[in-house]
Amino acid sequence: MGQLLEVFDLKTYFFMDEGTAKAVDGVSFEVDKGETLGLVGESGCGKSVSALSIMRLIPHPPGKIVDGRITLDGKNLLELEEEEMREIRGNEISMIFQEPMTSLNPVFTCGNQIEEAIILHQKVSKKEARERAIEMLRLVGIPAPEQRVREYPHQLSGGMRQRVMIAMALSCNPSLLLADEPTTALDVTIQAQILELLAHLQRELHMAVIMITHDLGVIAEVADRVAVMYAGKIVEYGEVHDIFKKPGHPYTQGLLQSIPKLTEFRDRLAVIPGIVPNPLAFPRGCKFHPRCPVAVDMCQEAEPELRALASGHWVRCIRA
Amino acid sequence: MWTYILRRIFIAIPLIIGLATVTFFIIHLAPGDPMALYRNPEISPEVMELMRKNLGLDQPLHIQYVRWLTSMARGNFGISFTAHRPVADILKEAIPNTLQLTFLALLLNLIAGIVIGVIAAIKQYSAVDHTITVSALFIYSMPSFWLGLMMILLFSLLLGWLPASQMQSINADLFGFWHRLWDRITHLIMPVFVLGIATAAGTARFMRGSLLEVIRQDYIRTARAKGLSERTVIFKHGLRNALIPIVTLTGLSIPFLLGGSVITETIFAWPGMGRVAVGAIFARDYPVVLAVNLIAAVMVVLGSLLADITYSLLDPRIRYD
Amino acid sequence: MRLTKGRENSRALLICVFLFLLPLACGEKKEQSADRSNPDDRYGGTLVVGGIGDVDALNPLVSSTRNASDVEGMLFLTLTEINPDLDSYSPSLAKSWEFSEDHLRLTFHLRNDVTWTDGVKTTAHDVKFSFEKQTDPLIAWSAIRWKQFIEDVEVVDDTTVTFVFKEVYPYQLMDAAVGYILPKHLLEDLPSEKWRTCDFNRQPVGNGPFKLKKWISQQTIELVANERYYAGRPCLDRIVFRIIPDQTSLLAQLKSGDVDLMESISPKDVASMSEDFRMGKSDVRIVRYPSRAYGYIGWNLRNPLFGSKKVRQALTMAIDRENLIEAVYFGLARLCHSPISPILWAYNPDMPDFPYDPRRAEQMLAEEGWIDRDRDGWLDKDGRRFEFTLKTNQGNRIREDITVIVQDQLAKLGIKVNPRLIEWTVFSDQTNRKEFEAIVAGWSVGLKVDLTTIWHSQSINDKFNYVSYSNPRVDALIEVAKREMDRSKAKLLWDEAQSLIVEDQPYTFLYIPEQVNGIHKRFRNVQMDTRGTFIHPEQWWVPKDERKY
Amino acid sequence: MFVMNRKAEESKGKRARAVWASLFFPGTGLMALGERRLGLWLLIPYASFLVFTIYHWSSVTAAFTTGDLERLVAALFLSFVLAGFWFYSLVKTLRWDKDEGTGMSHWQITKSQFRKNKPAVAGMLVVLSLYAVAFLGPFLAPFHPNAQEDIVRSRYLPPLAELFTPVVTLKDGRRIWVRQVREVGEEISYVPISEPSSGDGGPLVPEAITVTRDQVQKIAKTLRPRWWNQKVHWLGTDKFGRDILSRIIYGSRISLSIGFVAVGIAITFGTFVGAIAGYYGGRVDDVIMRLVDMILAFPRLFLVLTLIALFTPKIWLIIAVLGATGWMGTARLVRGQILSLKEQEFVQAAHALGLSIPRIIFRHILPNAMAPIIVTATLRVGTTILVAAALSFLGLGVQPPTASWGNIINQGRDNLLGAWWIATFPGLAIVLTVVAYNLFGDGLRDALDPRLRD
Repeated sequence: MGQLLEVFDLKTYFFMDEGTAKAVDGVSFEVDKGETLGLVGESGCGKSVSALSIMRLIPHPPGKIVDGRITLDGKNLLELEEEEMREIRGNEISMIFQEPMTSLNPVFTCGNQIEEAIILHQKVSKKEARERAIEMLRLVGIPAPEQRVREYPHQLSGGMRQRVMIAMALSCNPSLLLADEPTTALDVTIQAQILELLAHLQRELHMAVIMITHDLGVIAEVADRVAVMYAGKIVEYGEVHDIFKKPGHPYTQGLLQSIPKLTEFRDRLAVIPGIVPNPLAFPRGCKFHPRCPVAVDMCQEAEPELRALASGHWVRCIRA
Repeated sequence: MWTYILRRIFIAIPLIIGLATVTFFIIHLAPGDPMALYRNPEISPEVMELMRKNLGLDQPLHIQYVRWLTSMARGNFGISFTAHRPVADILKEAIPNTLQLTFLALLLNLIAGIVIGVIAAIKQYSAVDHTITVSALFIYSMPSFWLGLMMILLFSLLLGWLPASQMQSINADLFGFWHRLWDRITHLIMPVFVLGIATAAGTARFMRGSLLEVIRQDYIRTARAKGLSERTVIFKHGLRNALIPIVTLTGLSIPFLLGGSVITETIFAWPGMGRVAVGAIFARDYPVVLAVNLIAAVMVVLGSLLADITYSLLDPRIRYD
Repeated sequence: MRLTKGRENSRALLICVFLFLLPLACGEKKEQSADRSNPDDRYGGTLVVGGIGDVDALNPLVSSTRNASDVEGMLFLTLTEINPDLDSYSPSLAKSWEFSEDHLRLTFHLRNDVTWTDGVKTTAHDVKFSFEKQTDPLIAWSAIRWKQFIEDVEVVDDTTVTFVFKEVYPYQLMDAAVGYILPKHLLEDLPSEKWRTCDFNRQPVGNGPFKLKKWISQQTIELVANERYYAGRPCLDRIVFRIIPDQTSLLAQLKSGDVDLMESISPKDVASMSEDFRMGKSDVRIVRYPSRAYGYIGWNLRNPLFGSKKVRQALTMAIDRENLIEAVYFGLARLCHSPISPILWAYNPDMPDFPYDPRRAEQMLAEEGWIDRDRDGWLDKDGRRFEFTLKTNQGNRIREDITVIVQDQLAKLGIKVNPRLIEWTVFSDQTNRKEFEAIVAGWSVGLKVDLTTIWHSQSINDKFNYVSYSNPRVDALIEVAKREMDRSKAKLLWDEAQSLIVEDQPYTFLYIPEQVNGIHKRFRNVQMDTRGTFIHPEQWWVPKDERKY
Repeated sequence: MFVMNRKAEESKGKRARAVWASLFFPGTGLMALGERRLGLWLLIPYASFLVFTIYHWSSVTAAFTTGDLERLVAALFLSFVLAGFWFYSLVKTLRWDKDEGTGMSHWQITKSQFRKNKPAVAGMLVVLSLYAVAFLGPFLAPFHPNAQEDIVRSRYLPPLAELFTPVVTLKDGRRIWVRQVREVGEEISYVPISEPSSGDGGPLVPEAITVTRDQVQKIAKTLRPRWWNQKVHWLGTDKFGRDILSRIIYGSRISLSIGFVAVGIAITFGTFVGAIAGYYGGRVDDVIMRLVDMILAFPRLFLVLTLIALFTPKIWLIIAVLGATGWMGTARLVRGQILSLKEQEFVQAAHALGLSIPRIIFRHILPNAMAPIIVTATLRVGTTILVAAALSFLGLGVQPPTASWGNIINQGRDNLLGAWWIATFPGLAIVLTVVAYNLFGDGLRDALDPRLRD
């Protein structure tokens, strides 16, 4: 499998009155064709910003991609004109969002919103677009798609809406799908359905997926590789089974311990103490050290570099 | 939909009757005799009494009220005390003129308000935005009568570009069609501007906020993620949603426009309802005052109904069944 | 491609040239026609009259606005017409008239060639009918009192009608002739109480030189020449009245030539307009003549403040009336001294005078007990402050201004004046009911010399003696004078009555304004004077080459 | 420990000095303590008011002895303001270190939020200055607002005009302005107009003065006013020769008081009605809200016009009518607030404790609904001033000769081209006031309740 996307040293900062927030500060990863990369971390760690950076949808001002390289099939997306980038959005790279409730425009029909992308990128007639939209809705498992295309988002349930979002995202056969917490806002049963659908469609359409989530359980199910983010940086990166088996970073360990497991009984779930640091005032040294159970003095001094724990398994921790 | 409209109208009826009642009693309880108009040392008290009887003013108030209400219900607004002709005729002449003015002002309000608001929102925090915001604040804070006078001073008296008052040139009926149309347009510019600009400033302010709010929404991000151009994103996905609250605002601005027409028509000598109202109020021409108040209330009710219907057309989430 | 463009250009150019030539051609034509002018060219043209307010009705018996009477004068005829001397009469609808031996019967001989615009002849029956309606209390004609001494009107034949009087007095002819004659055949079936709202009021049928063509409320009234007019059709084709409710823009329209005639130009603009006309910068000719009105401050004599003659005299002396006239009328008014206008024969030029002298006024007030005892800045007497409300009607800027000026002038003497502007109907109602302390008001005097309605003590309750003036000597003089047929004797009686009234100062007489009208210079044979703005408008004409419409 | 002690000692000494400074010059003490901004905010207005007082010292002291109510009020206002600044600054200095360390209360957050909003602060300052101007009118206005001099000569003077008014010194040393009465040969009779600096405070004994033309020129020349002399008509005169600036200053009282009081009434009444509707709900709520709908379905100006024109216009009537027609918005707002607050725990708790219903409404619910009420009130003042001015413009305001901004503009209509300044300047005053109120209100809204932002 060839490499589809390479993100190298991506830096996305937000410049605000109060200071500069380094939301993404030197993130590098790659995604192969057809592969699923899981991007994990607590909210505010920069995973969504990374995804939006790939789409080049960072709101400017205040946000700005200040450095780095995002290469898709050999093109550096950051060097493209806005117009060329638009050709890619929704076409080669698609994105689905966390909130199906608010991510669809309430004043247009579902069909209309799907067709819009099809007409834009595939240059087909309205009628063909409508047919394709119905087909897509059928593909994502919506019953009676001929009627649903004419309905407005508020007439659909949350799960249905997320399916519409997926249909919209996939309508132009993208080679890469960015799924930003696609299941967080849904019921557990529906979550599973959606994940299964995504996995199914991924195989069918042979596309790569970047699955962004704070839920390691989801990652375990769908991802091939995992990148764990903390405070704008990747702290651990590797094959999914490596990371689950031998988490190197104390943060990853913490995350893993906070997953409820059916096989174990514990009085309470382990939690990582403290809160995600304010991006305007990151701590010196290792950004995780204030919350780290194994931190030493060294951790306060300098930020550790990513280092290979095993082949293809990288960790940003001196203690690992 | 139709049932909804009917229901709304049905609800509005007691409201309007209530209003009419209130005005009726306010007017009749106010000091001052409507017969004062006719009082003249030459007229004997007996004749006065006869005239009073002719006008139905000799009856107790509640009888007068019932009579007035029933004749009103039959569309008979009575006869003006000062102009000696049916109030309905007076209103028939005045209402179209007022509608012309208010409709154009409403259009100005919407078009200017929306366009300027959108520009300000798109260029948020730019010099353009700041200029718009500051000028909107000033326009909003301006007394319309003063603005009107200043415009007359500048454009009519000093520069001589626009006519200072009236609906048409003095000899417009001698002009050809196009000349007359142009003449009417020049007469409309200042009154429409004065009447519409304050609400337009409000609309622009509101539009800016509304669009900025909408632009922050998730579905705008979705639209962008689809690869739509910024233009499509703002004008198709953003504007349509941002317009929804504007419709409500416009519905609410109708009473303001009607009230404003009183001032505007007075300043620009526009032969409309506002001027009829002021004249009638000052002259205590009770039938006219009552009728004008009633018509104004009906217009407001219809305006807000229209706004609600438009609202439902714009927002598929609202359906009146 | 180039060619077409070029052709388009040239066509555009052609149009331009054409348009440019058009006015030139017209101009040339005009000059030619001017050379060939002859008397027939008097016929044609339009006069545009600008007015402030709309007309309420075009029925002389019910209309109450001033504009209405202007228009009615063109639509209807009266029996006789008053001459410029304001004292003698010329024939109009009546060819001639004569009194009976006992002077109680006045017989008019009517023209037999006068028709209503619908073709029906105007006859003596119309005259009798008009009298009946003029005196119908239910119609309540505003000049009803003029007919009070007429017993009856008798139709002798179609062209002869006799007025029978209750008594003999000097103004019998004037009383008989006053009021327009209305068409009986159109109005006889109309019940009296419907007169104020009938269709005739908006579609009048008259017999005057002009007839109504179109009336759009609040906008325009258009009259056209009455081809059937007995003296031949008028020179002008049309007279258009335009309603422009704002004085400023009306004036602007007059200056720009959109309006040809404007009545009552505000005094502040007159000087510059006359100057402009003289310098040739303006086409508007200013016509000035004394009006029949006078302005006054009326002191309510029932109010203890104004009970004393001396106080009233002091008040008059405390007001700098000449300065006030200069201030509000810019010199376009003269000081008024008397209840009888100087334009009338009975005016007494030799009367007590109360010139501006604040020091004397203060002395006189002090003599009456008005002194600032409590040092609060205002005069007081018996614990009462010299304070009163000065009312006037809202909308009359001159009177409004006078209240403000008087307020300041009297304040300097320690008299507190509270000006109060009241809407006209309420104001007239309150004055009628004597609910005032002092008012700024005015009278438009009739051409008849008679002080009864305003000054006779009998007029206190039901007539225009608002201030409740009562002087038995004056009452007696009026009673005798108004019946005295001998002018020279009457003059002496009126002189004394005037002197007595002035001595009493129930009014502070203020001014007699000039009427100032502006008319475009292209109109010829224009007559305007104290009798009115439109004197024989059928004889006004415009040279053909100067016509605008 | 030792260090702490020394610090405390030092600060104590510093504070003592600061208190002394504050005693003499309010604000300076705080500046010495490091509170530069607060100190300046106190010192600058204090100093300006002080300078003003000293400049008008004789008039201010005279105001307490003569019977002129307007001047007395102005003088009292001046004293209160000076005392207020002095006292506040002293208290602030004394309590300086006590303020430290306390956490950010809601009020403090609001204050600091508001301070950051520069336009809002500017708006507030303008509003405060306008009220100061209104109060100090008698001292500030160069002329009495209703004083007419020689109308014929002084009317329609353009802005910055100086009227050449002969000033004559009487035997008793009083200087009076006079105006020419009549001219006979070389002799000119004069009548006094008013005393300089007293407006037209009372009656003068009008002694006609007869002098020769020559003398007058001389007298007039020696007493010719200098630029700071109040005889300049900064904004011109109206048709009676009354000073427009003075009329605007006096007119500000009408506009400002109508705006303030009418909104006060409307807000109080609206809050009361809204609270009742919201708290009781059910039938009561239905009836009240239907009434609100009814009044809202009315173009307000029509209603106000009808009411004021039919009854005679008096200032209290205007205030009452504007108040009575402006409460509906507040009622709705309060009702909404109360409906949402009613279900909250603290209200339920109060209920459970058996507190009386009015007590619950006024002590527990309303304070929590206060922020949006204050904001709408402030924003409403602007519109109310506009409506009041419009009424005045239509002739339904205070009666002449009392000045209000609306009626000055109305008078300017008479001679718009010839005397543009009459209508222009009061209009600018209205714009300034309403803009200031709107800025102030917007700032309050942003600071008090971010949710209300548009």
